Amino acid sequence: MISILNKLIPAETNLPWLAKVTMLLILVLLPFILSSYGLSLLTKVLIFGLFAMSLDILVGFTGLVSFNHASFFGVAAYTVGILVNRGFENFWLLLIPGIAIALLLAGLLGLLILRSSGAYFLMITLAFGQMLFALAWKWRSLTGGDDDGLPGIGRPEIGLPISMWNEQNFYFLVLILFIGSFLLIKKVIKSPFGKSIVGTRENELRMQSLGYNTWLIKYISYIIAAGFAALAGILYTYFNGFISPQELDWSMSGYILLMVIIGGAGTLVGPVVGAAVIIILQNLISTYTELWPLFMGLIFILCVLFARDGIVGSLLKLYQKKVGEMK
Amino acid sequence: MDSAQIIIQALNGLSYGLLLFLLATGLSLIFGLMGVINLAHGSFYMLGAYVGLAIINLTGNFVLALLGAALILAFVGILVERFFIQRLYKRELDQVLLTFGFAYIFMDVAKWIWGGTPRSLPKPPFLNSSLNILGEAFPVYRIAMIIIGLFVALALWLFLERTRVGAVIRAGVDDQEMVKAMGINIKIFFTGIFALGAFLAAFGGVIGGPIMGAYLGLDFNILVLALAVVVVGGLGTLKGAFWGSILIGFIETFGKVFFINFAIVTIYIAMALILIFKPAGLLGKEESY
Amino acid sequence: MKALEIKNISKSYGGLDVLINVYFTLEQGERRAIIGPNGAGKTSLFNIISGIIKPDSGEIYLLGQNVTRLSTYLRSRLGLARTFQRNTLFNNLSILDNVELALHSTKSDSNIKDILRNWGLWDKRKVIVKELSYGEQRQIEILLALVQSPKIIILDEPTAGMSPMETKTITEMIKSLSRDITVLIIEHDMDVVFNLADGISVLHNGQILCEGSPDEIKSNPLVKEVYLGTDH
Amino acid sequence: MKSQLFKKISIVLLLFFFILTAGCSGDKTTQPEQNPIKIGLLVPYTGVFASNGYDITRGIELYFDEIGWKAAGLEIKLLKEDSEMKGPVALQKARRLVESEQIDILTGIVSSSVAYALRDYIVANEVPLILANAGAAELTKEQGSKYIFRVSFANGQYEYPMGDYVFNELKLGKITVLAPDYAAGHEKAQGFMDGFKTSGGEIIQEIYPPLGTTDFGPYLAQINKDADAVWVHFSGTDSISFVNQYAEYGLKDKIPLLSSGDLVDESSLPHQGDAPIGIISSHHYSAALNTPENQKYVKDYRAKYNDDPNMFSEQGYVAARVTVEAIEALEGDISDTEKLLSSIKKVEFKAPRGPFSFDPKTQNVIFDTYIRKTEKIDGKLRNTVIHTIPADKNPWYLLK
Repeated sequence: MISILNKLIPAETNLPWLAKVTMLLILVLLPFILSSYGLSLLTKVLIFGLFAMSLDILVGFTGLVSFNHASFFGVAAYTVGILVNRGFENFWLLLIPGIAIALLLAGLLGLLILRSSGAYFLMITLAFGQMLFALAWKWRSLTGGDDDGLPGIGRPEIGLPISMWNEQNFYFLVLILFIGSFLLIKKVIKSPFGKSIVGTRENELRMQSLGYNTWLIKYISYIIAAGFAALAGILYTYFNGFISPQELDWSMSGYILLMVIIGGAGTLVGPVVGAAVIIILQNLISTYTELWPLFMGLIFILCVLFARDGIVGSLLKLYQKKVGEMK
Repeated sequence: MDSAQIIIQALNGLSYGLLLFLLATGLSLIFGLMGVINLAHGSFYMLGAYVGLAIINLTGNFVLALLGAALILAFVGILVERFFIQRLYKRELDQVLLTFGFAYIFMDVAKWIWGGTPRSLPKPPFLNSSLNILGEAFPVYRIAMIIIGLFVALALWLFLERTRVGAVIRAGVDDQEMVKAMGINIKIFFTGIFALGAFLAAFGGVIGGPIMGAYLGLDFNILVLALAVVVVGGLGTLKGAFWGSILIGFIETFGKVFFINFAIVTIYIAMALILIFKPAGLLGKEESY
Repeated sequence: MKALEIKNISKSYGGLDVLINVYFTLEQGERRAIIGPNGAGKTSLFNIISGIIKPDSGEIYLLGQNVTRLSTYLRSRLGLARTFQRNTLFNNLSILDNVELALHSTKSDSNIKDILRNWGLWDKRKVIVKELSYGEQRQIEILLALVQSPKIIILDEPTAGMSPMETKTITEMIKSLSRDITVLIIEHDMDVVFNLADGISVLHNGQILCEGSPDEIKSNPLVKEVYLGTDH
Repeated sequence: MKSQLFKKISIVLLLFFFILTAGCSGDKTTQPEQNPIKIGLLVPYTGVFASNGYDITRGIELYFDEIGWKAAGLEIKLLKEDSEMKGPVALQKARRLVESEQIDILTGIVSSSVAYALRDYIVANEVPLILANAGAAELTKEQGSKYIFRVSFANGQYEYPMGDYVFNELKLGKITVLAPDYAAGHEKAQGFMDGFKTSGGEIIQEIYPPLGTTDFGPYLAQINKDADAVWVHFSGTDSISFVNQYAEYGLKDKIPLLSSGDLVDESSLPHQGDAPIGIISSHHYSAALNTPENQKYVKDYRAKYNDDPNMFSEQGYVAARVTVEAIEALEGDISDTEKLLSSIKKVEFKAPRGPFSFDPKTQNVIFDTYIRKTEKIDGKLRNTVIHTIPADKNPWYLLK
């Protein structure tokens, strides 16, 4: 079975506050240094970072390797896209139906898929993901189908006299939501519930013997993850100005999964770093060579061989070792 | 639909299913024994088709291409297993990720060597005709595919049921410790299984070449089908792979006949339904504990 | 009210009958051992009692309540705790995390501190479980079951793979449990069995061969034949 | 001791983000004295449609070779990016080309969905886009824009006039249609069917297999035996599988096969064996065209790439020539985008495919349609032109 059992969840992952402040400062200052293209890449990194973080709740913490995470991303994106095109404007109000429909979908799918585990879970999620993809592809009247998609979605109206057409302003909106989500997810992970999802990942049988309803724990975790994926999907729609069925395809789910694993499953910062590395590499390498998949493949292999816990996981281990030595 | 059409479509489903079987057995055995979902399995299939095509262009001999491609890819499989996967012994997730990296690399290597143009493998001339079945034409080549598929299935069955190595493999699916207990070098054993999987996949790539062709993206398209087969049938058994293949072959074929507008999802709908009612596949063991 | 009633439980896999009409009851506070050769169906029986697998037929009553259709976690909430034959701990978590999960609590209350102190694990509380020795892990396996304050505890070979010293410690520990707790134990080590159990049931080929006090079992020729004679 | 470690971590973090920043900001190299003309090319170089991307690139580079990579004395710089056939990816790459490289003109675009994805961005940033393949008719209609030109075709543009030819010249009255189940497949099939029905023909069956189908067996067995002919549109991988299997299932000898030119395009022909012989198709190009422009083009192409040109490479070639002609008409002064747009709109020349011009209203290409028959001549398959429908005789242009 696919297991993340060899992944460590470091007991103490608190970085020194200096590092945290530095990181925050960098994120705030970067838009003033970057070119507009660089800024757009960074915005994308944050959106995908949020997306990958939400998947990490499942993959890294709950131990469910889900292959339809793009469904929630895409369904929320379509919901908001369709409403925007019908004249609804207020961003904050649009978040409600966007996220609600993803939660609803997750609640429904969760009932059907959580009996399977391991490779079977992976495949049944893939199956449902592809069904939703086909729905978006074929339901032309609602989604615009495979060709047109839904174009012409403007930038969000946040009810303040700040134009989101300005890339820097939009970046800060994304940043605020990103940090808010990050803190929220962190809170969930550190809560008793967070402990119980990690316990379920580690040993489901034992959890049941200890009186935990592990099905419910997984179910709730699946729904929470879907909610944050939905937020990322909504932001991505505004960022691109359009949606196409590709946003729901399994290749999107796989792409996010790679970010999580490369960055480090089971650490919250990991998926964000994974998103940054993959997006930036993909854009950099492909500028110089058409053989970029070759290099991506090599990087994966090197990562797996030499940084087995993902980039952040490996760094954390190194850090803990150092701290341990100094004690 | 008249009876002739039903027979033709059944033959279509059977030939397609048995092609999937060639691919799925290896995937299933590798998973059952090593715990690895080999995401590069489709790449072995695709590279098999490309290498086979190259050999045909060189020698004009289809049979030579079939064996040559299968052997070459088996060798590649040995290299991948021996030098990479083995280094990550017992780290299944990392192994899966590794195979994903290889899938990327193989795809680009194929593009590098053979370019991006889609190709088709020529059929061997002696199979390049049609048979008349109740007034409907049916390609002889597909009959040959059915025969070869059944033959391979039989050979594998005999191998697994009637030989000592086969017994070890069957035991290994249930309990890896058993293999060790029988005094078998587990590393060589794993390499052998991986190579066998690659061999069968490449073999399938050449057999399927005249129909599925060879193109970039074939690897992932076929991988998804093979995964569906393996999961529907139940992981780790020859029986599961065989019946899963036939079932998916028929679902695909009759989906194209009866639910023509939903052909892109029939296989997924079927897979979801099966897994909702049988969470470990049709022939999988329900209780793993 | 009986602590546990196993009524005519049967289970088969494919054509293989693992348990056939197994029937026995446990009084409250009783300490019962189940012995039998490998493959007798002992662990399957435990899995059925704790709800991990479902029996083909028969019923199970826990403290008077029919739990045959209840899932594992609900049986646990009724006061059933168990250990596993192979260690099934939260391997990548610390000892503290393990115990906190077992207590359904994350507050480091004095309760946890006392427990860990008593068990001599306080200083090691932050150690990741998989880095402990096998014996220590085995100890925690039992600890996790005990901290739930169960009414019934079922122990699957608690001393398997332990040194004589460790075996002794564990045996003493089980022995010192409050007499309110009903104990059902699978054990191969006859010394442990005779030391702990009030009564013994012998399981052979999926059936209860005989039941009785330790002395009765010791002298039962049938038992000697199928079990003691071959195994010792 | 500990604080030193924190410092180190902060430094590492800073370094990481510095690298990130450097990576993101792209090349802001100092401008040379004379600005080169920067042309962005966005096509798929990976995935199923990679070969189309490569063919378009070849056509473009062949033309730039011909003119020595200079337009109006200015150096031409071609910046290639892989669109991966995905809208969001293409948009990201377009952002790099436009914002970081500051390209003057964007070309390429194989898929219509990518074109739609780029549309708003292109318009907002006022970048002229010359489509070298994407065929969705709307792109040069309501969804169009003064920034979007198309040198390739609109779906239906060469399919529509074939309807009349099939009914009135070939005298075939009942037809079964097959096309892949995606927007372009439907649009092309609709184009043919509208033309055919307007002329009086009857469509007796429509079958839409999923895009990327390789096993057509189940569909072929369903084809209505009463059909006088089967019209299909498939391209790339699908076209190779389809043609071979059509023959395999014994249909080739029973029901004549008609198609859009894509099915037997020169990119597919070498891989289809003898199966396509006798297929009649309509297209805006054939490598077998007997015009001096085409003969020169084919000869040059073969000399450079040792391969036959096909529809994609010709479209690339034409796109490149359009940009150069437009720039030369302005004598290299392309600072005013409005002027550049109107200059592009006026470009007219004799392309390998025949006379080339833009429809001033829609900015879509105007071309002659060729009815071709696939034949084997000197051991090689080619699409011999058997009939030409000049643009002014093509009723498609009059449709709304």
